[in-house]
Amino acid sequence: MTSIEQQSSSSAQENGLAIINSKAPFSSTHGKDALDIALIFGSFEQKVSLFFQGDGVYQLIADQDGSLLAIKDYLKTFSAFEFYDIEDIYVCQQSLSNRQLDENFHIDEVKVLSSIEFSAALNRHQHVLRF
Amino acid sequence: MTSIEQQSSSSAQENGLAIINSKAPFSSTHGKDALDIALIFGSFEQKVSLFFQGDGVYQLIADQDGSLLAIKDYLKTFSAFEFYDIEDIYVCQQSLSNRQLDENFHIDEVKVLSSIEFSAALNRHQHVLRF
Amino acid sequence: MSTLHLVRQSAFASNDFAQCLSVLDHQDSVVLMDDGCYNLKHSLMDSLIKRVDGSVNINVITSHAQARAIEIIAAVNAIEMSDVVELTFTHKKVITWQ
Amino acid sequence: MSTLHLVRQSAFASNDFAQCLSVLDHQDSVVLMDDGCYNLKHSLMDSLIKRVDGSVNINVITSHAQARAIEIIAAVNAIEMSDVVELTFTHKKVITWQ
Amino acid sequence: MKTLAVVVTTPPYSHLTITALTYVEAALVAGINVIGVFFYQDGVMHANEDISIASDEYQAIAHWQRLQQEYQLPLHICITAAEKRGIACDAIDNDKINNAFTVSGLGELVELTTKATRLVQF
Amino acid sequence: MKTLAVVVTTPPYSHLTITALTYVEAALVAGINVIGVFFYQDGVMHANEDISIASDEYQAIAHWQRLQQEYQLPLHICITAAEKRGIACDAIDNDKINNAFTVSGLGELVELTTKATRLVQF
Repeated sequence: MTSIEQQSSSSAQENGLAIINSKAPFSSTHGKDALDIALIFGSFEQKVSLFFQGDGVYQLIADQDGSLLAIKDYLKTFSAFEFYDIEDIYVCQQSLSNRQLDENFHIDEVKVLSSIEFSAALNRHQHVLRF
Repeated sequence: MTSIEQQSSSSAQENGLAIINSKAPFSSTHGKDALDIALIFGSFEQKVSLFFQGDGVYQLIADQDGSLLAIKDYLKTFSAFEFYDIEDIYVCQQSLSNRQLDENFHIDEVKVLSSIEFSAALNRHQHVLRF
Repeated sequence: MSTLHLVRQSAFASNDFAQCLSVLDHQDSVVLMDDGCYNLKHSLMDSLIKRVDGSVNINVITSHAQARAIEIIAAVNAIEMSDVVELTFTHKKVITWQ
Repeated sequence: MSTLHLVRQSAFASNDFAQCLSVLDHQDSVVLMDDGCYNLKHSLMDSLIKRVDGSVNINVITSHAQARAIEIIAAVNAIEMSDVVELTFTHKKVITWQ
Repeated sequence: MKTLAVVVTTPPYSHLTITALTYVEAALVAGINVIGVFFYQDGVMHANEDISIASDEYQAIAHWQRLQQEYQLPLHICITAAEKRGIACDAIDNDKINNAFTVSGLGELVELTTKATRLVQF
Repeated sequence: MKTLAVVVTTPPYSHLTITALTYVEAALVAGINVIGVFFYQDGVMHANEDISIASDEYQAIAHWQRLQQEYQLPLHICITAAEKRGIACDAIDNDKINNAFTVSGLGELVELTTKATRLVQF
């Protein structure tokens, strides 16, 4: 879907931070800890992109409700990405289909990528952290 | 190998604690934390049995040397099991073969069990903890 | 000889659920809780449901599945935490897979 | 565009190594460290060695493998931590799979 | 008589701890005799008096305190695990340990396990 | 100029931390400019002055202190992560924080990441 855009930029200088989210949202603090980093990079006007792979893709799925678990639902904060100019949000298509998940997300502008595209998008960043 | 013994005791009253070890030895403290519980049960003369499954089977493999990692090698303490009357040490045959491991252990008296035997041995205990 | 198995981890991320299934006895019961709810969509669940012919009782904590937007399938009982307490004593022991 | 991948987890217990391989590019390098050393015996390693035709550089930290009594196979380079530091700067970025 | 002992290995800032709390409270409400909760591994972090969880997050420690007060529920922390995690247990009148918790050794776990008809780990 | 920033997320009692220490020391010995180590998640536990690890176990905290002194290596702990784990950061002259470590916000991680040619996570 965004392959033309990717190709045109793939030769550019890598820059910014990529954060790979690999954990499901409610049983560990990894998702929240990664989000805190993303938002601080955004507020410092540094480029940060979010990648969701493995069980991390569950963080994006629509119709979740952490309040049923008495959890403060940090997923709601994802809607602030636009405000922080966090625009590059990538999800691994293979991880979604392995988990029988539809492309039905609770935020807009999520780009569903094949493994090759996912890898290429990662490569456009200078640094990578993974949670 | 111990199936006759198992069958004869399988109708007996469950008693004692079974500890399932599921983690590899050197990257987490789970193995050591489980060992501490086993030894305290032994020193209180309470029945405790050790089960090794999944990556936990790596705790039993011969020729390891935690000192190469500057780790105090708690695996050496396994040789004290006899002193504490911890005699029932079971390892899952399937977990060994999945990992291409030989039945070459750093302590004696390890009983290699099929999944069905492993399950039956677990069932002879009243309580189970898993690390 | 029945055991209550509390399954708290996603089988997509770890092999705990597979280990649980390898020691699962007929007459045992399973409760999916926390990230264990994701296992409703895992292929191990299909084989479990087929294997057991209804002899293994499979449960999921309703709020834990709903919070994760996971649909509870017909072969599985939707239960509350108070039911888990009851199951604790109707089984002979509990193993937590976490 | 090359990336250095530090693999610290056992593929027998978690799916981190599989995720690493799914984004692995030719020209990338892999270092197996900590429990990642166990992956030398995992079927994913066989397919990695076959797949890459020698284009991906695969390394393991000698002391980490030896401590675990794991034999280092010929297709893999036995290295020290100082080599990992060097690889850090001969690649464009580092991803840690833990 | 149904007696229950519970082992908790997750810290107060883990959401998994809410599941343990919900289970223990459900048992108490059902009239089960919960003879004790033994906090092991990262579970001992509950007794760190200095922990400050944001007020809009789940207050696991306060919930354990409430159960302790309401039901006289014994809450034991493992001293070895606690010392490794910076919860100093050697001082007399230690003001760094939440007083809802009792500092115990692993022998207490033996005691609980021996007495309980069921042992459940979280 | 080769500059390196390191993120550590494992606590002092985890053996994984030894790998991070070995890596950082190897970088320093090789003359790499390590501009800082940022301790996040359970990594902040390193700064808890009350932690007591058995003397025959690996002394990760002492090793970080030595690197800090020998190479003037900046060691930052994340304040939010620290407060969640009972390391009180609000007091003036806080004697509960190991003085080899600096209490910082996540902004410091932004700074390190922006300046470093390589960022490595452990």
